[in-house]
Amino acid sequence: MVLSRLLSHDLPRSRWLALLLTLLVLGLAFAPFLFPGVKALNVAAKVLIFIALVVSFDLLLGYTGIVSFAHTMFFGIGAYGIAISASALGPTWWALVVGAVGALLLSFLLSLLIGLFSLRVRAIFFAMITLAVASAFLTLASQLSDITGGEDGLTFRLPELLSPGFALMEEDFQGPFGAVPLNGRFITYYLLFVSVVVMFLVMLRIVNSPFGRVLQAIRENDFRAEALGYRVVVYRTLSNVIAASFATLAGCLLALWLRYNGPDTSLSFEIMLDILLIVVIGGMGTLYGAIIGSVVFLVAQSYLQDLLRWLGGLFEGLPLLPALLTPDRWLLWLGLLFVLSVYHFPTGVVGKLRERAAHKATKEST
Amino acid sequence: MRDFDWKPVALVPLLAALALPAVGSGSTWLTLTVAGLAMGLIVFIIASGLTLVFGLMDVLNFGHGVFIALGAFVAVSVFGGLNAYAIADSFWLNLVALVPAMLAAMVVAGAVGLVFERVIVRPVYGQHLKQILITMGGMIIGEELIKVVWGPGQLALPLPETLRGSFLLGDASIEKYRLLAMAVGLAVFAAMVWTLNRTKVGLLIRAGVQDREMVESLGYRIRRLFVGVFVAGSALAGLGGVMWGLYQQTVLPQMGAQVNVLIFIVIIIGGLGSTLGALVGALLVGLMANYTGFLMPKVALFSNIALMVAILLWRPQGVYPVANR
Amino acid sequence: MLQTSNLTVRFGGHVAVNAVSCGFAPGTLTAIVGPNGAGKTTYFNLISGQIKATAGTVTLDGRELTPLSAPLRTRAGLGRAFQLTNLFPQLSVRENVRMAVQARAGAGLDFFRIWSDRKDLLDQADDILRTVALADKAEARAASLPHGDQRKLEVGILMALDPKVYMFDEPTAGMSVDEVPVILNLIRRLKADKSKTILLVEHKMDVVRELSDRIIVLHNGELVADGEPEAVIASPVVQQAYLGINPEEEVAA
Amino acid sequence: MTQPLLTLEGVHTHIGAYHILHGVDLAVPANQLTMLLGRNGAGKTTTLRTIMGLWHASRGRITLAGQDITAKATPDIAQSGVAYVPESMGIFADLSVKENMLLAARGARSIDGIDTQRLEWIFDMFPAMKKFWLHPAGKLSGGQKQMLAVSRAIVEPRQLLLIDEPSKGLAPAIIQNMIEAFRELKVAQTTILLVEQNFNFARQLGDSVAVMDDGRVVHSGAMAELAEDSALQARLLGLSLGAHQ
Amino acid sequence: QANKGEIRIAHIHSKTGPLEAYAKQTQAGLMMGLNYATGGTMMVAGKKIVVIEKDDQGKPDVGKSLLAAAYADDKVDLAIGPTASPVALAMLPVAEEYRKILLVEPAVADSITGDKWNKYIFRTGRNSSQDAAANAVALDAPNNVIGVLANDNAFGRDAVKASKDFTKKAKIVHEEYLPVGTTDFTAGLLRLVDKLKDQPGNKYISVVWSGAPTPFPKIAEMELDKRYGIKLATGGNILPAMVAYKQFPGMEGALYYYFGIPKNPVNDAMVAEHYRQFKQPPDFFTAGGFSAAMAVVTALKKTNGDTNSEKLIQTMEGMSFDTPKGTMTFRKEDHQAMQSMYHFKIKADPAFAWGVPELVREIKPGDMNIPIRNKR
Ligand SMILES: Nc1ncnc2c1ncn2[C@@H]1O[C@H](COP(=O)(O)OP(=O)(O)OP(=O)(O)O)[C@@H](O)[C@H]1O
Ligand SMILES: Nc1ncnc2c1ncn2[C@@H]1O[C@H](COP(=O)(O)OP(=O)(O)OP(=O)(O)O)[C@@H](O)[C@H]1O
Ligand SMILES: [Mg+2]
Ligand SMILES: [Mg+2]
Repeated sequence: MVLSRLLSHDLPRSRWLALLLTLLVLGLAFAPFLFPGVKALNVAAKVLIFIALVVSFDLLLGYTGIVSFAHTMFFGIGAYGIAISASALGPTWWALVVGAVGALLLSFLLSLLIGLFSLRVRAIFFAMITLAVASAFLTLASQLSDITGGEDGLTFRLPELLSPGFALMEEDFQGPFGAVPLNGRFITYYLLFVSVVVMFLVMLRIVNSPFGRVLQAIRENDFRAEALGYRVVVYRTLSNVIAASFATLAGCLLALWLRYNGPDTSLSFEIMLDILLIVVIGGMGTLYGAIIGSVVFLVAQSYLQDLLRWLGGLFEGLPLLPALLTPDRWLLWLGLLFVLSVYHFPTGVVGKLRERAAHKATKEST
Repeated sequence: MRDFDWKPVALVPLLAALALPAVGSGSTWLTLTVAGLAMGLIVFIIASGLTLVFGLMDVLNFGHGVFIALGAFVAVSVFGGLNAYAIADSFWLNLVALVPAMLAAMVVAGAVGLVFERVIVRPVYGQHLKQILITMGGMIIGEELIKVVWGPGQLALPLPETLRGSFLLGDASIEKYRLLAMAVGLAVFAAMVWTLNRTKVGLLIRAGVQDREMVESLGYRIRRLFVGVFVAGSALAGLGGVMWGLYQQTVLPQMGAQVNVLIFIVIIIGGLGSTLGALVGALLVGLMANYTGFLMPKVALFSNIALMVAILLWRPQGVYPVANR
Repeated sequence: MLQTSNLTVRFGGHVAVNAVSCGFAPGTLTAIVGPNGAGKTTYFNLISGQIKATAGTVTLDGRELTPLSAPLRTRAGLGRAFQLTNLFPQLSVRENVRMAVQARAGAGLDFFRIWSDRKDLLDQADDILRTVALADKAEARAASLPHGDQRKLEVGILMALDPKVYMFDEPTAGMSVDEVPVILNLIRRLKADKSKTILLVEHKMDVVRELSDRIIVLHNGELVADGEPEAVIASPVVQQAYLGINPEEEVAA
Repeated sequence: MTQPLLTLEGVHTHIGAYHILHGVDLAVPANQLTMLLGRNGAGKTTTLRTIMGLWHASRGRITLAGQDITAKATPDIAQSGVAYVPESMGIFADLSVKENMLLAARGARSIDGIDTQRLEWIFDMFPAMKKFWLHPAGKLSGGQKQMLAVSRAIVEPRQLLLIDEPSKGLAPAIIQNMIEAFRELKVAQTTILLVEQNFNFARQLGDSVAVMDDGRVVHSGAMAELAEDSALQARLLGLSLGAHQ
Repeated sequence: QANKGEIRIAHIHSKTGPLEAYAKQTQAGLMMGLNYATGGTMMVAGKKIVVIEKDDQGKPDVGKSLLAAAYADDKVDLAIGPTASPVALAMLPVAEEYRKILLVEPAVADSITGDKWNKYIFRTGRNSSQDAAANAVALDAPNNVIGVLANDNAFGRDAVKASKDFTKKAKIVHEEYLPVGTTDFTAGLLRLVDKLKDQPGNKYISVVWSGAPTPFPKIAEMELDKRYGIKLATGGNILPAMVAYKQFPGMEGALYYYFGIPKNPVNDAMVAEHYRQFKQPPDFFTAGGFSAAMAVVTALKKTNGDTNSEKLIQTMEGMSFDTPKGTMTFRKEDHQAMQSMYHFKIKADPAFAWGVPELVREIKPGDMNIPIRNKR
């Protein structure tokens, strides 16, 4: 019951899905112990950050039916907020708070403006306007090099507790899978984990509130929603603002983890595409999809080159295949992943599992 | 045409006229204007295919750029084979290299477009989001395959001998290649206007996007038509790639991705699907880039976007709205 | 009392509704008839705010509604069912109605509660579904309903809004003969309430005759007749331009 | 009775997981007007869509003029002389009335290619078409859209018309015009299969009638016969139709 | 030490992304260099050299994570790379955190050995100042008037700043900055021409440009030399980019490496080996990778295979080593390798697709007074 309330009664509705989600969440919760090593922890942390980011985007796309390409802009604002203030004010907690609050304010204003001005135009035009605004913002960020470090970006330090040099214990913890250094990175990881869990639950509540239901109705038929007395512009703008704030927070987390930020890291169109793909893999309009999609995609992206290196070794000597299977052509396979996931997961992993469950249920009832 | 809407077309000379006092020198203005118009027409060529695919067929093809790059690389290969003609000091001999390069680029891009439509686009007609993703995937794959075939680096695509250099008009210089580009651009424009306005093709595409079932119920094989249009759009992109590659004189596997936002802006300004609109949009973009580049280089970076926003504030559906989407 | 004064809208050169001044009292059902393209739906659109008027005003109980947008007018008490069915196609039938109930309850901006915890809203929605005889299809997607059921759902959504003014635009078009009485009974019940203002656009003269207290006739955007049902139906303008009793006359200008 | 132009034998149709038609048997005699009646949800629209090839029969056989068209694609069916007016009208909202008509006139390369006499005939019946000739069709009134949908189906001669509830939303005067037009079409050797709720309309026009319920044809015969027999009406349609008009 | 019997080196570079072609050259050069330096054994002091390649995709955050993973998970003893300056800048603190050496090659930004430097950073590649100084030396004559065209980013502005420091006799009359990705250079060039055309003396447009498209074709199309006597001057580049130079015979400038210029046994060996392996001459970045390999092996030989960072740093500070560009020396103060640059003049040779740079004179490290910008 408590769990159900925590999840806003929006349960996985499929036994396999529930099992999968439990496994993934436990995996992330104990990642530092289960998968020791710098690279593995990096992947886990990125998964967490992307869960937060994708969840915020799904509010727009899956629930409100708005295609926005400006989402990375807010992500970037969050990351730059921390980066700029930590560079300017030094490695203090205050700097982090100032950075996060400043970034949230800027995102709030921008998303409000974008929402009020352009959510009136047709969906395609909105998508294109946001695409243009995002690319303008990217240009701006690389031009204002005095503040943002330009294309070089900003490298900065964090408060002692979060920096790699800080040791919780002198000795590494000897886990069953290897040594786990209990340092500042370890603490940062759990800071991310807790933040993302909270953000996820809050978002789950928002989409299952009466407000969230209105968004879904607007997605279906905005004209009708107006006629019922819902002011579509207000709802869309609010959704835009909420999504932007969550993306900004996700950006702050990214900056905390990387202790670096630059235009390519948080603002590039590539990240926008990654988000879109994760939403599609996981399933649009269901927040659980964000968890599954992020894990699948980021693990694939991070280990694709290793996989290809291995595969390329297997097929050595054959014509053409090695040219395609070199790690250097990993993007080719990533592109293929785009195509295949659209082909095979029209409703995403979550949708697919739920269909199965629903199918089984109807079969049993007859 | 009784009630033809002249205002958007008039914007082009208006912009040029406004720029004259700002630029000051007449010869500089002339150089900039011709350069801007020519660049506009080249942009129009690369965007023209997208007018069909995105504007009329309503396929948000983020992979359009790959056909541009493909066309350019094919041209590099053809030029390599016909190098003797390309470096000959005779316009006609140069054409012997240039025309096959253009044709080959169009044929290859069109053929790849055929595959692209079948494999990538067909399952997602009418679903914008999936179109974005899957065509983006197609774009990545295409770009990587270009790298496999032609290598990851830049290749040179030098202009044929007689197209180098400029004509001088007093102190103004008008590059020869830009004149050729203008001619090709206008030819593409005329061909498109004729096909879309004098035949039912344009109508059918627009109707098919709104209600496929109804068009089929009226007895038209919409699928075949869509394939045809997509192939035509890709072939035009291939031609655009040749023109763009010659204009830059280098080709890069990423060149398609680099122009993506630019051509989207042109199509949006044009009103999603209007050929004339795309032409006006492209010319405005070309002129704007040159004038602001001269007057305020810092602003030039944002000139396209500012232009688009301004146009959309004036006409929220673009200058010549085709569809009420 | 709903009042339109001098209400006019022009689309380019075409005047779709031309200076219509008319009042509608609570407790009465006014039928609006007129040939196709006369401006009936447009008149509704002007009242409910879907279209901005070129000139003229709309007032409800003395309150000026003209500057308000469509959603605000709905909240002020104007309810509207559409001529061409207009639903949330992928949502369930129940959710379609629940959205309307929730709108009336003003709960749309509640971010923190779980929607299914609002049992009151759910119960009201189920009540309405029973009234329009759709209770057994509550879980179906609206899009999968046959045409006639979609019309019923359209009416159900309007009922759920419980407005002061009900505007029905051909509620029974495409509805099968045995279902029509369900809707007619519903409208009768609303009439019996005596506090509701009801406007009805309908081409079926038997329905009009049976339900209305008053008929107004629109023709080429103008109000050309207004009065007791029998008298209006008997008037030459209705006989000729609308019912086509004298087929020599052209219908439209 | 003349030879049937169109026959359905034991047609089953599924939409997704739902089984909608459960063996429809229907014969549409040539050069006659056949009414298809039935309650909401009986499967009338589904039947028309299945004939048109917009949904495919999972079982059974559909023939048109002796040819099996069960598995044919929609454009091929249309090209063999079938016109369809869908329930939702299928108007191309962004195109003008003129452009809508031009598309429907398959034989015409431009508007001049349309038979002027026929166009005048349509304008006479539906004056609004002429008046709004150059307007975007999406801006038409509900009834005007309905007129456009019917006009498109008859802009060129076709051997079979499938029409789904043409009378809804039309003013009585226009309905009368349409009844006249359908009579003239019958004379001109056109077969019509019409789905209707308006029984008055049906009675005036129908030569034969089929009544559907729950995905099957439960009655078929001559229209006159059904019109007389109010007990049969009550049994088939749930209500004695005399009660309305 | 964990890696008994092995010396593990990570090479982090932009194997994919826009810089792929450059990165591949570096990698090829590095492997050839290691082979050459160890006499084909890939062993130093009885330890096997293992190179672990990693792809930063041109992204700073990726590079940063990869370097950490290389030091921590792969237990490498030192790392070489990356291709792009932003990536390098993001990596610098990681070297300090893990107390391991990062040998930067070929990222050029001055700040790598300037204000962002730490003691674990060495660089074999030339820096922007060296580029600028060399070019300035090539152009710096009393009667010369120069207009500069540069990328509008840190790279371009740094380079112009540096070249102004080194220009003593010539006059710089205008600086024009254009964004990377500029497609039409007409406007910018017209501004330059306006400023230059009425100046007395020898007029030059000096171009500092990285990335494609480049302004060279437009400069050729506008026939500036013929019309106003304005000449082009620019540095070296990779061979495909030097195709455009063919249209400017007689153009002068300074470059970092061209396979036909340096005359020394190491270069001869590299060129021969490259032709053998790839059937074409080595390019700009190949020389860098080769140099980095020479530096590493030289240092390891001196420490007798000891990879202790402190020991390596001590050894490498002030160390001289042979490269295809002659002898280089790591300056003690900022660990920048001091090296020769080459003043060239372009010749259009029909045998080559590109404009061939011919040596005018070698600019020795002593001829350029490269400032020390780091604080230690
Ligand atoms: N947005 C619009 N733009 C231009 N013309 C319009 C618009 N909306 C309606 N019209 C025109 O106004 C006239 C009135 O339309 P309206 O829909 O009000 O008719 P109606 O009386 O409801 O007819 P019907 O009985 O057919 O539904 C029509 O001729 C229609 O073409
Ligand atoms: N897309 C769909 N998905 C699922 N079920 C559908 C779909 N379309 C129709 N149905 C179902 O098929 C059945 C028959 O529908 P159909 O539209 O053919 O009825 P009809 O006889 O035309 O009714 P009406 O007179 O209301 O138009 C209905 O029960 C309907 O719910
Ligand atoms: Mg109406
Ligand atoms: Mg039906």
